[in-house]
Amino acid sequence: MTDDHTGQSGLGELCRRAGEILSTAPGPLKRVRVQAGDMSVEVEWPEAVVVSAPAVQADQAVAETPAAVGLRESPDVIVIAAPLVGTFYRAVSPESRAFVEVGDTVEQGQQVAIIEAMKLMNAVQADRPGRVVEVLPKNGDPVEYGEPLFVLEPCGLQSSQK
Amino acid sequence: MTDDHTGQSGLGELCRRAGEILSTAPGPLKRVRVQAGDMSVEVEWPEAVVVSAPAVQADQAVAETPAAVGLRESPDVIVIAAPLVGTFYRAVSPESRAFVEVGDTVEQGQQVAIIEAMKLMNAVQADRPGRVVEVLPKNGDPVEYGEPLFVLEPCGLQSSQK
Amino acid sequence: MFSTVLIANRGEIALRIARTCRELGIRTVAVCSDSDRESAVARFADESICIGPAAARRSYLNLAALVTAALQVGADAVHPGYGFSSEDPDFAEICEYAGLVFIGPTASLLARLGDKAEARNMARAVGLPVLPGSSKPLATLAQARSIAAEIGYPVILKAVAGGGGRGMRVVRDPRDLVREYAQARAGAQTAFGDSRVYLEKFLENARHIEVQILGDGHGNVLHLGERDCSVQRRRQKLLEETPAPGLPRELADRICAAAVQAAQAVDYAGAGTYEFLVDDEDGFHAMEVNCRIQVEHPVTEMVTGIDLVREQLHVAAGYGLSIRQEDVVPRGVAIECRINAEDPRRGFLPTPGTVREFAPPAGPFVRVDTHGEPGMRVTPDYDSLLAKVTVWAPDRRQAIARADRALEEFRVGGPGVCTTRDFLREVLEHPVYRAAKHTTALIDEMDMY
Amino acid sequence: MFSTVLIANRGEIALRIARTCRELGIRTVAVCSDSDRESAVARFADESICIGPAAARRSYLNLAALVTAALQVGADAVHPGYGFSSEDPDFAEICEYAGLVFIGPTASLLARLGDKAEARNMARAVGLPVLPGSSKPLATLAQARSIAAEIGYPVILKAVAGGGGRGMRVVRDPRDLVREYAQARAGAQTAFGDSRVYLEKFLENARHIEVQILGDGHGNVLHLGERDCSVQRRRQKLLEETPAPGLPRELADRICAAAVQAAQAVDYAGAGTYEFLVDDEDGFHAMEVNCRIQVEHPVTEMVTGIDLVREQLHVAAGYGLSIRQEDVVPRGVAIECRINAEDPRRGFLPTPGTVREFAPPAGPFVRVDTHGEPGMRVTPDYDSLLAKVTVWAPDRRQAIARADRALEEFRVGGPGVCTTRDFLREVLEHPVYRAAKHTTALIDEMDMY
Repeated sequence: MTDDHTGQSGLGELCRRAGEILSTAPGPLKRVRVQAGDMSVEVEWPEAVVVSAPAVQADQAVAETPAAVGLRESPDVIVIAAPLVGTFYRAVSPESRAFVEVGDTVEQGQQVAIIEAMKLMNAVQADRPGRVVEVLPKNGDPVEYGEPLFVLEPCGLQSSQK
Repeated sequence: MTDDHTGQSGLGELCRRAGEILSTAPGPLKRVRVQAGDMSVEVEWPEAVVVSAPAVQADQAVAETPAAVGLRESPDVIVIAAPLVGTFYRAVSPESRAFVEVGDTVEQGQQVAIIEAMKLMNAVQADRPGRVVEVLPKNGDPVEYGEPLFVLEPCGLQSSQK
Repeated sequence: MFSTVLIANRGEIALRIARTCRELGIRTVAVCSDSDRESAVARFADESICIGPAAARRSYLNLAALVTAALQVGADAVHPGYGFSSEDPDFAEICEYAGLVFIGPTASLLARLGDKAEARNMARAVGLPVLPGSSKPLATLAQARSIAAEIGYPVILKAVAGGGGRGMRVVRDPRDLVREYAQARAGAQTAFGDSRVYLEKFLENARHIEVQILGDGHGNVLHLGERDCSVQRRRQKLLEETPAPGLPRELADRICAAAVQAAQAVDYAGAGTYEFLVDDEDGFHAMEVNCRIQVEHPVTEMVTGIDLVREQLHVAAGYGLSIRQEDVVPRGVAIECRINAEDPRRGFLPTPGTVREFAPPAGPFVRVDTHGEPGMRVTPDYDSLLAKVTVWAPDRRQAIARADRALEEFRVGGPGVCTTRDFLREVLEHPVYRAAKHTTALIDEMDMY
Repeated sequence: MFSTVLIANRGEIALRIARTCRELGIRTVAVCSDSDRESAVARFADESICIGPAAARRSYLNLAALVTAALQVGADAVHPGYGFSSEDPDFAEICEYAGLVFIGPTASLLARLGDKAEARNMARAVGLPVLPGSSKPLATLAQARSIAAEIGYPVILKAVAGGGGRGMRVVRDPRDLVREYAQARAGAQTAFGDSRVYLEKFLENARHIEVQILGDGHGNVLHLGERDCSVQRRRQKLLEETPAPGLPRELADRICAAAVQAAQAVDYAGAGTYEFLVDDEDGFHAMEVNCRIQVEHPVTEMVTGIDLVREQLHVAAGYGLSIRQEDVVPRGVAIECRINAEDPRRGFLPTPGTVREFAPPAGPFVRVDTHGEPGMRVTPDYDSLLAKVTVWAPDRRQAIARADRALEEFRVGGPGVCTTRDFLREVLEHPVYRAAKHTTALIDEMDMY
């Protein structure tokens, strides 16, 4: 456990350093690699930047789930993004308990927050099950469409740890 | 802990060095790699499209040989290009013999043509020896600066063929 | 003046509005759909907020999202641009309800002028000539048949809720009326959520002349001259110019005066356009009113030197107009060419794709309004306008030569992307256009050979 | 009109000339050096011909190559643009000898007005006020010393063959005269191949006012108003505007009339600029004449609507001017900002490099003249001008706001490349500039804090 922790923080250091390079380096990069001892971080960009013509998007289902912006999903990370622009609330009312807290496990379809727009309360639901790792906006924060709200880790990962 | 600390600050040093290089190096870079012991930082750019700033060209020798345009030189191919804009002549006068014909071997410095501009006759010379393979413009054709006039093959090749 | 304006639109007009706001020291907030996050206006504006997915219905047409965004960023006014919800009375009303200034006419005026049958009646009430037709939405097919018989074929069926040239059907033969009436109603329902249609006499060879007006909402209305928008395909404008060429000045002045009279009668506030059809025999006929900034407003700006968006902001902020009628002194000729991602050879079908090369023209007396840049994607989500190239010159002959030069200079294209550039150069070359004898039938006639 | 014009220049002015030629139906041939083969004008022109290596001396300044190229492509006229050989009497003469029309004044007039000491005398001869100074090139140091003592320090030493602000040295203290005189002669020899210098009184706080004139070569001369070019660094213009702000209209009119009078006296043909210094105490003083199109001509074009290159072509082709003085009706205010690849923090040192990002502004009342594009290389071979951003507005306050908006919008830069963009925004913000109280000392004073 201690070893593991140390390893993580060493890796965090590597990532932070790599991040520093990314944010200061001029122009588009191809690859960044940071190594320390047996640890290394390497970031590489795809060859082609140009994206091909899009599929017709004119009439998607209303329940379409927005892609989160600025946070990448991965096998280990589920992101719940804002399905509309509005004010983010974690509970039904100031006195109520939050729908979810960090550490909670949520089911698919379970309500995790409210976004209020034009006095209308819109439920935000989890579209996949998972364990809540982080809640990004604060209660009452304005959020825009696609803004990441919750970071979850898949239930599979969690149960394997148990 | 001490090891770990040393490692981290050594890494910080590495990254700082890399950052310094990034921010001070002139022109676009292809790759930066900083290594210390078992640690290294490496940053690489895609195959650069952008060319670095040119050397000052303001005052080159008047006898500068222009690069031929649209025809690549190679180990097997020598190109003599027009050193100025004007009219291309293969001989001193319509009655005279051409300076060179296909198949002739020319010495370095040997006159191969005339370019007339504003009634002035300018000699075109071979800047390297070779055997004439092709004469590109016709006698009396207008030529622009850098236009390929003669294709030669190096003498070495020719002698090896003998 | 306003401190923050939310621009409830996208594309070139959003950028154009943001530019004037910046010049007036107003903070600008752009809205964007998920697919427009990297757009020119999102980069230009002081702030940008994503209001929904690519589909316009869920972003740029989503009134709740627009107003929520405006409140969230602390805007005190909303500029709706053109198209989308710019003439939607509900939008104006919701803004007012939320304490936001809607930069345009009031909700009630939008409602009245947005009903095209009602607008006809309003025009007639102030003495403007209108084409013979139904004075109310058609109740039955029998009524349509009887009115059409009375005024004589050809007739044109129009959606009451339509506008901007959309939702119209010409009927030349009485036997086609049943079919066209049914299709017009169905089309109107699909396009505008309102199946009501009306009909009027159709003019085969008319010119589309419109008048730019500005009103302060207190009875003061002035006009900025007329525009000829007769070069149309499928009743959509493609090239516009001012002053209207080949139109007797006396007739043009009467049309301008008529527009001012009609706008005064409704205490018009802001920028608006009164559209007319002009035919040689019967003079001019009022058609409809566009209660917003118009796509083709740059031609008027170039000959008058007046920034129309600036006047819109002045009026909406309660400052009144910054100019009087005598300050409007048109000079020279301006022509606007719309570069759309469309294929003229396939009935002007939009051609989505990636615009790999995008180098608009520049230089003397050329203005380009565009949100385009190399690598931009043209998606079927939005309209196909890539750029407006507007030129000015002292006279029409020079303006045509300049427009042609500018279009030739415009390098634009990419895999799958066709544009109207070359077709517009054919229009500029066309002897009927050059002689200023063209009507709204010009492009159909060009298609024929 | 000419059938083919060879444009004996490069950069934005070559493109600008080609645009007007195209609009007039004239075939254009661009010349290029080896390093300019892919330039904007080479792509725009109907034909392009390479005349030499990158070094200007062997390409754009190579008269034999230019004339040979013109003959080779069948040109009937040569437009010299500005800079390079545009005012070289030899160029005009060789063109004439070769049967080519040189678009500019005659060789003999270029020779007379190009000699700055002689030009002073000509101005004085027609009654124009000139600053006290030497009436001939200085023969000896003793003569310089005696004239300087007579007119009083500070004085300015100028190269007889100079112009455009180059080759000048201010002497404030008599003890510096020896050194400055020697350096001025040496500098003039290096820069212009002519070591002769003259001197005149130096005004510390003067405004640089110039008058755009057009002459038909038959005694008809008209003016297109004045320009204020006082915003200068190292006597090189950086920002120009028209009309001159804060200058009494009566004084401006007198200066314009003086320029017309002087140009009439020499039967001026084509476009020219008479430069003056204006100081509060002594009124105005004639300085020099630029016998060519000027970098800052767009401001005049934007307020008058007159295409100056078109008039140059008309006059050179023997058609006379297409306008009369009463057709020149200036409207509003225009400001030009020069975006140079220079570092204002290092004395405006040129910064060669690659311009990776290049997205010029656009929209209402903004004109951009540029040959720039992303990836363009700025080399030490040529001048550092990347783009001219010219804006128009009904009044000066709006013009300043618009210029600032346009500059802010201009995305330009790349590794190693600095530009004057941000510095120009500081000028536009500067209270002295805003109050129109600035003189040619403005930038030096800005540098001080």
